[in-house]
Amino acid sequence: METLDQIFVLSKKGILDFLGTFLPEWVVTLACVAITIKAIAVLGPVTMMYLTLMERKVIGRMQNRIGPNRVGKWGLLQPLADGVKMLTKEDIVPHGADAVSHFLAPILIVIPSLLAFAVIPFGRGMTPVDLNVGVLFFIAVSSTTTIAIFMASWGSRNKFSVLGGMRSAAQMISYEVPMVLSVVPVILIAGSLSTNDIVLAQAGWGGLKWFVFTPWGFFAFIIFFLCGVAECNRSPFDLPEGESEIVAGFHTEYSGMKFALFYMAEFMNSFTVSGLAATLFLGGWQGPFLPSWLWFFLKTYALIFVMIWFRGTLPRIRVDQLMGLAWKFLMPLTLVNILAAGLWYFTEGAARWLITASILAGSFWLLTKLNRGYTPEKRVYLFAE
Amino acid sequence: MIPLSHLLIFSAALLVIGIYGAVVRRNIVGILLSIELILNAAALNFTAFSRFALAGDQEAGVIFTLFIIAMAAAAAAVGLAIVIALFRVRKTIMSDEINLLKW
Amino acid sequence: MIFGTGILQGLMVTLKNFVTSYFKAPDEGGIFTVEYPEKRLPEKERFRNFPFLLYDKNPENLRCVACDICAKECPPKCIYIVREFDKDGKPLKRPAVFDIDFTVCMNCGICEEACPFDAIYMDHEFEIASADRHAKLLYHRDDLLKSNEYFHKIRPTDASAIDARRREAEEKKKAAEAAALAAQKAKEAAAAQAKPPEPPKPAAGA
Amino acid sequence: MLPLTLLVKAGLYLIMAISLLAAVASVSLPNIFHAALALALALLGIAGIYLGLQAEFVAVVQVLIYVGAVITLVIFAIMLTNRMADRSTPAKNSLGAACLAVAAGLFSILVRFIRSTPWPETTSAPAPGTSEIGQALMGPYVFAFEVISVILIAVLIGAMVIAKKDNPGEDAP
Repeated sequence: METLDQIFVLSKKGILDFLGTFLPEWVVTLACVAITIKAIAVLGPVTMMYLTLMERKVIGRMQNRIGPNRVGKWGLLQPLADGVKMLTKEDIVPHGADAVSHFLAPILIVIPSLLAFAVIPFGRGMTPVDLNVGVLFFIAVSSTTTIAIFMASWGSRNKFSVLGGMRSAAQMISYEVPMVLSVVPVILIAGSLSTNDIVLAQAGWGGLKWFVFTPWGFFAFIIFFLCGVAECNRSPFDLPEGESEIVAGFHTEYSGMKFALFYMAEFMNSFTVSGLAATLFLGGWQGPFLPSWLWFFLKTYALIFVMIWFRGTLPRIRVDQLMGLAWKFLMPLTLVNILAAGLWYFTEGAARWLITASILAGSFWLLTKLNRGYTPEKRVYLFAE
Repeated sequence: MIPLSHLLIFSAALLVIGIYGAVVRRNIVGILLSIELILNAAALNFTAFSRFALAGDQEAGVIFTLFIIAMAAAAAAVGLAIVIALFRVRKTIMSDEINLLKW
Repeated sequence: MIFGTGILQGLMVTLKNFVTSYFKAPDEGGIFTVEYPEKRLPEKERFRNFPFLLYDKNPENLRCVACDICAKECPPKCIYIVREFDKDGKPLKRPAVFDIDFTVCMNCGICEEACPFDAIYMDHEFEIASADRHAKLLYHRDDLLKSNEYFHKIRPTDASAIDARRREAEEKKKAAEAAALAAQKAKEAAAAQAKPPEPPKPAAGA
Repeated sequence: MLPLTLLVKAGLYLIMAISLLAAVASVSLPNIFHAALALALALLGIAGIYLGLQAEFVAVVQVLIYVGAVITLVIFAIMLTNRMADRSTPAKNSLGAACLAVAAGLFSILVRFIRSTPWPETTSAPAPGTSEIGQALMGPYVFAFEVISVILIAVLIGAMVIAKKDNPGEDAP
């Protein structure tokens, strides 16, 4: 089991030893970095392609239809067909568009989603770059996509895309605050920002030590996951590309490969957010029997299934509800959650559970009461009786 | 590691560019951008000095940088609020067109 | 009712649907899409597509007598009939030209109801797409001909009912002919008895 | 390992050059939107230099706050205020040449000072990690930490009050 668990680490070490025999020392370290980068550069787009297929299959099954099965055995080559279609499609640049930002936007939206792969621990000893500010790096990188979305929406000189850009920027900013604050309890308990230490802090008891099984962890997980879904502009929060209202939001004027880049950035974001949620709350690669990286991918794809499940079920929510949820419900809940985690840190045994659970349940109930939507008073019809 | 003097020259250059921008720009938002540059140049100096010169208290410079970043964000927020309020009233944000104290 | 339960119920519905779609039978909750080219749904008997002309046994004896009723009845006027004439110009009961323009025909089936000679019926064949709209989709008489056995194969109940009706009409006609023949003979026999008293003298004088 | 350190040094000098170029661009570009983007690039360059100084926490905070929030704020302000497309109004006022001369003079004086003073060449202690920064923030600098949180709250509310739509006080002439 040990070799299967460390199969990637050992194979990399094997390659490096082989290179070491005839290359100077510093080239080997460069090669080590190059191998990790190549692994991510392959993993990113491939996960994106097969996430599109998984999404179409799962949503199909939820609506009693089969989903793509013409290209390849069960539609397995469908992503390749999509890719070729995207490559051959004509790339239209709107007249009078701001050429610089129109061209740079898709590139600048893919870079952060690829960078985010660097801090996710795929398995035991398989964190691409083990920064000791890992989680903060992830949040900083995912916050830079706002600029790229602005460039896309302003560069394509189209009212719909500017509307979409404004909406998505407002949404990204207001959901980034609860996302950052919901990670604070995990750092507080795990004692370190590095993703690998967080996963190690959740070891033991065959998985019962995961943070999601503590009251504050459960709330933080729900909030982090909701904010992650909002960050990727997906499912109930996909207002920026609300097809029914504003055509396709900030990527209306993009076609061909540029549109595919936006698509790829969205799916890679959803993979990295699910990966981080699994790392922070579901014990990353911790798991009883299976090899560590398999556990990580199982948990991440389970979370991605939940994201797709949201897309198959929930309708799009209004802008004011979207903002209200972020600022009036999630934000106070995360602050209370940090308080609860602090108390959890200082108390022991049953008192620990009692205090935190009661505080969180009480605040949840209170917040739902406060946010009870006002019922508009009866409409007065002037002319119609 | 690169020598401290090169870092200082770099931040001096940033400072000078920021000053030039702040003086020459007509658009108030442009001036705010240049002020951001000046603040960043100063913050960079603090970290550089804390990494090179100080023996004991290593964190002082880094913490000062964090405070500068926080203050710069606060300054930008207030500055832009003023710009928006100004634009709503005077319909222009060209600095040389706003020359009346009370209108 | 705490805050999130409404959403959870909704999510459970789609999850149940997702899971049951794998092992439920098509009509109660499973997947009912039929993957068309490989598997096909059997066509209902009264399914109507473009018309075809019927012939018994061999393509020569067409049922259609070129009476032009269906051409007059056809709402979009997509049938064109020209009667056949034999060598010395006597009209025959056969259409020389019987064209149906499939791009115009809306397969309404009025020609089938209007035809008194059971000559034209609606077909089940729908895979007739072609590259050229004008030449290939204008069907001539020989393209439209289909045998009665084919008719029985695609519309068994209708075909047998029609054949039974035709056989009866056949017998009735035969019986009528037989009766007419008998009546004819009887009239001649009666006429023959009424004239024997005066001798057949005029034969010599003419 | 010598070539690697050379590589890092070259990288740092490259980042310095790029961020200087971006700073000049952000100052001189007529279109204010492009200027804001150039500033974002310059700030990313500066974050890279912080990484070069092993101050990872500062680099990440810089990216998070500046490139994530301040530039977005600036772009919001740009979109709400002026019509960027019109090239009619000149972006720079008349002081260009004079200010350039003064700036160059200032820069040369600074460089002469920097060159003349002997700076310590090697870095002394190891770089402060996030935990040391946290301890220091809660330890000796806790007063400053509280003051800045008060300031940020004041700024938060102040900015909203100023930018609010219907201000009863100011009425257009």
